[in-house]
Amino acid sequence: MVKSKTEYKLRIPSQTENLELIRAFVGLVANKVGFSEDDIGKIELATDEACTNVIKHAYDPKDQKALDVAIQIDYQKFTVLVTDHGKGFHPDEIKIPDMKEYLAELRVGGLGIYLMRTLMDEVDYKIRPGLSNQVRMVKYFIDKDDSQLVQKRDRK
Amino acid sequence: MVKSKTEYKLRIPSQTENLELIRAFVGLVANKVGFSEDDIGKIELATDEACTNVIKHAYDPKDQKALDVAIQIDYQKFTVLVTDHGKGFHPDEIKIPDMKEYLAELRVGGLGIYLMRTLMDEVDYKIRPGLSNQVRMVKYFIDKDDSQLVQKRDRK
Amino acid sequence: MSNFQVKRSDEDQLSSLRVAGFLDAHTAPILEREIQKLLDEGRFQILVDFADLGYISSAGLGVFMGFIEQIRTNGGDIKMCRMNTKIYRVFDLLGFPTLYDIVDDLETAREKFFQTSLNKGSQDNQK
Amino acid sequence: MSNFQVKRSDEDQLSSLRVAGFLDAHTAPILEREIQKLLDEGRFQILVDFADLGYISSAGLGVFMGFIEQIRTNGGDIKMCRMNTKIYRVFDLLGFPTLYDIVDDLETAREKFFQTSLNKGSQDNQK
Ligand SMILES: Nc1ncnc2c1ncn2[C@@H]1O[C@H](COP(=O)(O)OP(=O)(O)O)[C@@H](O)[C@H]1O
Ligand SMILES: Nc1ncnc2c1ncn2[C@@H]1O[C@H](COP(=O)(O)OP(=O)(O)O)[C@@H](O)[C@H]1O
Repeated sequence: MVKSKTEYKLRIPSQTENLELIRAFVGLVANKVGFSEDDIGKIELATDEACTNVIKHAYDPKDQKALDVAIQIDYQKFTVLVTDHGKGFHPDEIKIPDMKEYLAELRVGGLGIYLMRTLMDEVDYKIRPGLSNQVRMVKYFIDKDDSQLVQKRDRK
Repeated sequence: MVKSKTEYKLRIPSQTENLELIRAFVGLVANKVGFSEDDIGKIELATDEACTNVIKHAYDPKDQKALDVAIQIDYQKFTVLVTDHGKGFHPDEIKIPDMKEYLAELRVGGLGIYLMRTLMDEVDYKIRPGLSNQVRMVKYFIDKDDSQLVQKRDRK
Repeated sequence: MSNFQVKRSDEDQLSSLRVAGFLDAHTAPILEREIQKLLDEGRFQILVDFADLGYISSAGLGVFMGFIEQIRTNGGDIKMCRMNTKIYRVFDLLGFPTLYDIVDDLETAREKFFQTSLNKGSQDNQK
Repeated sequence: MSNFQVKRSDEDQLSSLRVAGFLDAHTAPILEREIQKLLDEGRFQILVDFADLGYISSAGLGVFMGFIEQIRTNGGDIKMCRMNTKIYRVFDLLGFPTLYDIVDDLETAREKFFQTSLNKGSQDNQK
């Protein structure tokens, strides 16, 4: 059903008012390739979280630039790439919260990257500050929950 | 409500199965800037017709390439640019049908460009065969039906 | 996965096609095949019910234009009903209402067929 | 033009917020303002009705986390009801059901408030 390698790209202003459009974009493409409602919801949410981070953290608020969302589809996986051209950050220094502690301490914020990692099969960052900062999120067409991929998903 | 100059870009494979996504894209952005349901429907249909032409006519069917849809918004107008990198054509040689004759002769096809010109305030082509072929369609935020713009809309 | 469906129902000589979803260049071939099948079976009285159609482009209009000549040559017709205003506006913009009977409800559309087929011995005038 | 709404209704000490549409980083401030207003009025018993909510992201969850401490310190609570499965899944994924009462229907949610406020002299137990 899916062509050998297909790409969909969206470039829009980095503004929260465009999150709805971003979700519609990834949702329609995910639906087209045959994901379940459940998986479509996960892909939409993970992409929203990645884009919300760009909108909130990547640029100086008075200097809003473009936000890029690309989808790459091959025979085995659906890849979402969210790219900004902002200041970048150190993904390794971001502490992924322990949810028990988080809730016990009534903390606020800091759930985005945790959600992305929980919702998608693979999540990694390629940071080149000032040039481009990219998060890559992958969902496989066949659920590999009980294969070797689990280790990737569970890394801290 | 609308920022000074804003751009939205979509790049997708040139396939009819993506028309729905294209309509959702322009429809959501048109809704965001405050067009009426009626105008949103017109912009969606005109964009669909322009993209359908790219998909049907621009490329060799066994060599499907990318289709670009861009939206530019300034304080007075909403511009849709549909660009292909295919063989191009001579827009001046395309006869816009006289609908009375068309219907009397039970003709088929050839309604796309006619519809685009009827639905939008301005439609023009910039053809550079092999490089890029672009149709530019404009809808003004204030209906200028009884101003000097009518002459543009009515040209053959 | 396609957001377009046609549901066919036959009632004596009349075939009704209830279309639903989006009718564009991607889905027009589905409707085309359905109408071609009717013609292959010698059924030329075709009522298209637009009640559940949300969108139509010129590719959809083209399907009707592509068959109407053959259908009328065979003493049949395509009649249309229950378009929402958005769909009707597209037909209207192109002057299609001068070429096709487009009516509000199913009952009126059926009656129009029975009127036209009266002289061919309609036994279906009970209702 | 925003696809999110909150409808508030007060009933004795209890304030219900019925949220509708999409709750994301764009619309979360709308809900935030509405809850802040309740706290400014000294109303700390808050029932959130998710029946018409179609989507929530972490920005939406953050609104509840941002107020819960202040609300509980003041003897109040946020209780939630009528989430569709998609919304509930997000709360569940993060373990929120250990922190918030999330129940199926409005009646159960109201009863939970009356139970907790019994010792503060609830005169609202007629029904
Ligand atoms: N695209 C980005 N550009 C700059 N910083 C980012 C980006 N994405 C994430 N971050 C950093 O990672 C942190 C954690 O992100 P997240 O888990 O989504 O929580 P939150 O956004 O609520 O802080 C952010 O606070 C921010 O410092
Ligand atoms: N992007 C394009 N690339 C090449 N040819 C095009 C393009 N757009 C339009 N054309 C030409 O213009 C003609 C008229 O287009 P249109 O009015 O939409 O009717 P139709 O597509 O049904 O023929 C097409 O038949 C085609 O030859």
